[in-house]
Amino acid sequence: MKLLELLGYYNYWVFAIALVIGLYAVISKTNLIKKLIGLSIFQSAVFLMYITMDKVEGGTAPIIKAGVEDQIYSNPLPQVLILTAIVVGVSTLALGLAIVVRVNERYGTIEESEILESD
Amino acid sequence: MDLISHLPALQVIVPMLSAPIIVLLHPRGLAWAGATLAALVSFAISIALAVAVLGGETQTYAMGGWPAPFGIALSVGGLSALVLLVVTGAAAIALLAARPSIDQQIELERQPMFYSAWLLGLAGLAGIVVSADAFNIFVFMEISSLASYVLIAGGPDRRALLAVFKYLIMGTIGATFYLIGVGLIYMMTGTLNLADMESRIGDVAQTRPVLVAAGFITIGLALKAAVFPLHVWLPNAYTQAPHMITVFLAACATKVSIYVLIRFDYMVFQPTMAEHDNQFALFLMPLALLGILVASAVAMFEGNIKRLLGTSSVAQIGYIMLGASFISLAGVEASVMHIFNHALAKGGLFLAVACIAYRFRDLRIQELGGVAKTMPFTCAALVLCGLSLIGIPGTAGFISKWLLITASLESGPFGWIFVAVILVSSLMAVVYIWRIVESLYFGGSANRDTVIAEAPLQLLVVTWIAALANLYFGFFPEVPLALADNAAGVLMGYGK
Amino acid sequence: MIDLAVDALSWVLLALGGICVLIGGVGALRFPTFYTRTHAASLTDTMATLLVFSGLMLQAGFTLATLKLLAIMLFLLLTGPTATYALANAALESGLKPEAPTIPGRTRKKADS
Amino acid sequence: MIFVFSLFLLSLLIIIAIAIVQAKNLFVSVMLLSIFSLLMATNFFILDAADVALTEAAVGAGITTVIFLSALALTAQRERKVVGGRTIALIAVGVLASLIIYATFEKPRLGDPNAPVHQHVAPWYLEKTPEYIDIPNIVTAVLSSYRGYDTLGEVFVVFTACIGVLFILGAKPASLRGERNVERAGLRHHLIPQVVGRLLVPFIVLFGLYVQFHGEYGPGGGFQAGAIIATGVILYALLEGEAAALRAIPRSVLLGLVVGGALLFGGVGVVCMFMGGAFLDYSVLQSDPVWGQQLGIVIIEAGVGMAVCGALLSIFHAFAAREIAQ
Repeated sequence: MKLLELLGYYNYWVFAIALVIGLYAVISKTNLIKKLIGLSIFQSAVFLMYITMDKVEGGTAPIIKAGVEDQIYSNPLPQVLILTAIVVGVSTLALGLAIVVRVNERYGTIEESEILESD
Repeated sequence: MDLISHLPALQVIVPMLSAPIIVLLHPRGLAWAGATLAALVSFAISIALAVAVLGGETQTYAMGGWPAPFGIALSVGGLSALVLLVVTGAAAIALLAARPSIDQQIELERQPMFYSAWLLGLAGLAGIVVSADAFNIFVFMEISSLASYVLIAGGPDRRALLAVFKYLIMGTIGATFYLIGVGLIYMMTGTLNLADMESRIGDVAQTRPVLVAAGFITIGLALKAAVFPLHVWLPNAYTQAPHMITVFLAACATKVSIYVLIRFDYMVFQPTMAEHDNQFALFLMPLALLGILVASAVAMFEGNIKRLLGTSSVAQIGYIMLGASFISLAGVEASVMHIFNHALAKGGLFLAVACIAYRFRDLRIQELGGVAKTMPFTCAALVLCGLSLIGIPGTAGFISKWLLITASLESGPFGWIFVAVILVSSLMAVVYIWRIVESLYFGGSANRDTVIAEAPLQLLVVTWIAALANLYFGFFPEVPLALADNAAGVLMGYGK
Repeated sequence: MIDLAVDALSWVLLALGGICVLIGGVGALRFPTFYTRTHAASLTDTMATLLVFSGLMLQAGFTLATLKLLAIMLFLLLTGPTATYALANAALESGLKPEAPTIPGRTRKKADS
Repeated sequence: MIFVFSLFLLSLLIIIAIAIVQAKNLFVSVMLLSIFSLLMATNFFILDAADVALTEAAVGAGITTVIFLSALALTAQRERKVVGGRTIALIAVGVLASLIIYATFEKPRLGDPNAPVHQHVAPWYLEKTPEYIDIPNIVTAVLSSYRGYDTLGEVFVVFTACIGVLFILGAKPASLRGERNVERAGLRHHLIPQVVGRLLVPFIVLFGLYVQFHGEYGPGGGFQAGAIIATGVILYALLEGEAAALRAIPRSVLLGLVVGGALLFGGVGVVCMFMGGAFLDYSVLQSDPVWGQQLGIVIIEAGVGMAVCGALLSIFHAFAAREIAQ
């Protein structure tokens, strides 16, 4: 039982580890696209944290079934928030990639170190 | 419902819904006219809102008609009204003057999208300020951030792209940190509404998730607000942006993040967290002091005039943080006043720089020798705003510096240290403003073959409006003071 | 009685499908060349899909879910092999020749046929 | 059983995340990222979030990958070796990870019904939705009515990204258009994918429409539908060449969809204001408030679908046009 309870936190640990893996890529990689890939992992991890909150034991997706009484439904609110956040994430990514494409056109490279040298 | 009660919602949706229409306005100048009109209307709305809340009451609005913790609520109090004035005012002023400068820097066929992004930036910032819902703030933060990435990427130099990429990475990390913090608080309280959060956080205030959430939110917003030492993206972004965008963003973008930070730290965390004082005293205050000193010192040695002013912004953000970290009525009031006054001074300075940049492409200080001979009016406005930035009596900057010094002296036995820091950094401000002035007025004029004349009338008139506003609010600071006083009362009233 | 038989059949199908996936996975890891690996992996696309979905449909009975499962199965049966083909074709176009490798310790009997 | 499965999936998530960061070939990284998103979607589904799973699969695994690949086609495929700077990054993220894990031990356990999130606001939604809005999918109800203002904001985030990409990459099609060799026009010389793809495109669009209009009853809604329809059109563009896709849906139509969708959503809000309610208060649209809510939700979901579909396709075409110009 103790172990099971501890495993109840496993989602949060995965969130933490995926988050820092993404952040590590953003900080330490010099390739601009790799940075954006890291950013994408970083954001996805946060989605996991929110969605973990909405789960209820014995619950189901919050779509009300007609005629079924006493059904437990999971929490709809974090789902709504993450729907929004996913779209925000892809928008940021598209903009970032557009900038990277332009950087590549103007500098001829997408390695940060080489760009800094050429300025 | 009458029009007055709709004002908080209109504040956001007027610029937001104008943006898609602007994209379609292709004939020359129409996009600019439409955007300016929308910005002026929202400026008028914010004035009406400021008048409505001047007496100290708060205007709330239930989006979709749903009651507060279930739907999204908007609320406008003294603090929000003042920040709204700054945001919409900066947008309106900058857009009014923008056309000559933007025509020079952005190709005609890309202009409708550019102005549309500008309005979205305005809508995003206004949306953050009026919102009373933690997640809604995130959504509008992203609108304003994405819009400002687009605007800065309009800068003609290829270095603009790199600056904006860095800003995008930093901004997204900041926003995601904020999102994590909000998620943790939501996990412990079950609500997203700020007022509801405040009343429910008391029971769980000492739990680890809430403490970690406070850390995430503070770091995330500090990144967005360019608080020292998280400011590295700011000088580059401001230097490389199109000149009129620098006017707009320097005047209001970082201030809105500070506004959210203050709101969170004073209204959500303050009443319940015993460690709150320590959080400020141990972390934010030293950072504020370091920021003031280091950034002022760096600004003294910057070569590019825009970069110099951008670095000086980091120091000014330090002043705002310093005032907030006293956790006293006077301190918060000084802080709020400085948000307003710094926007006036820095906006005016960057407008003057935009005037100069219209005629001179190279903005390194030593290249600008003797500009004052050909552009006397522009340079006079620049000097006036510079004096306000330094804090000379009679200008707006003096009011907030004076309030800040008073608050420092009241803050306890070590108050004189803060006063010393403020005075030293003001001296440094004298030095870096003087470097510009010296070059403009007394520098040897280089050989220039092109015809150099005064900036276009449109730019010049608006620049002078901003410069005179610095004087006006130096002599008659009653309205912003009343709003700041009201704001400080509300913010501190929650704690005590 | 009928119910039991249907249930048993569906479990057999599911188990067989699972085995196909497993074989496909092992093959994709253990086979020597690109084309042989693709060949092994394509087992999951076709046979496994067919078996697993048939099993699931039997479990679901005559409901809307069965219809949906049928639609998904058809979709997978269309796209899976197409993707495998596209993959192999791309490899061929980029110059990877489908040659049988020489496995050490064995002699190939009809190398030229 | 499902618990063990979810442990397995979550561990796989971490392994793939590490593989993404380690891979030196950016193409490999992007494909792994797509798998990462798909796994994430599966996890969401196990956690009872069907709508989010659908969105993550369509947007995260589908659209994101397409955009990444089109950007990769314009830049470099391989990453250079990084020298130095790793230790500081490792220390920083290590501290962050321990901080978050430190916080977890006082969090409510996974699935704890007594957690504050299940006690305060959420039960109200579950309880009152049948009375006020009367649609089965609570997520759609919260998304488009209770928190409709957030969704409006989100549509404008997509709109901003769309005009941002068009602004940065230049809205005008490149001058080299028209004289491309036929070789590069999509997959014309690949018979099998083309035949199968042609067969699938109408069904993908049909499924998108189903997701759009079934969003009140099952998982789905404007965002998912917009993303799915966009995927269908992108598939068409890959098969027949970008020019054919643009002939079918020209740029001006796409821009019209984006602008129209955003304005439709906002317009509904403004109409509500004129009819005496608050902004986005759909109850006033009809004499019966419940009908009004349902009408409002259908209209704004349509607006969302239009805007998202148009924006994603505009972004795709902006990248693809660059590719041809080079």
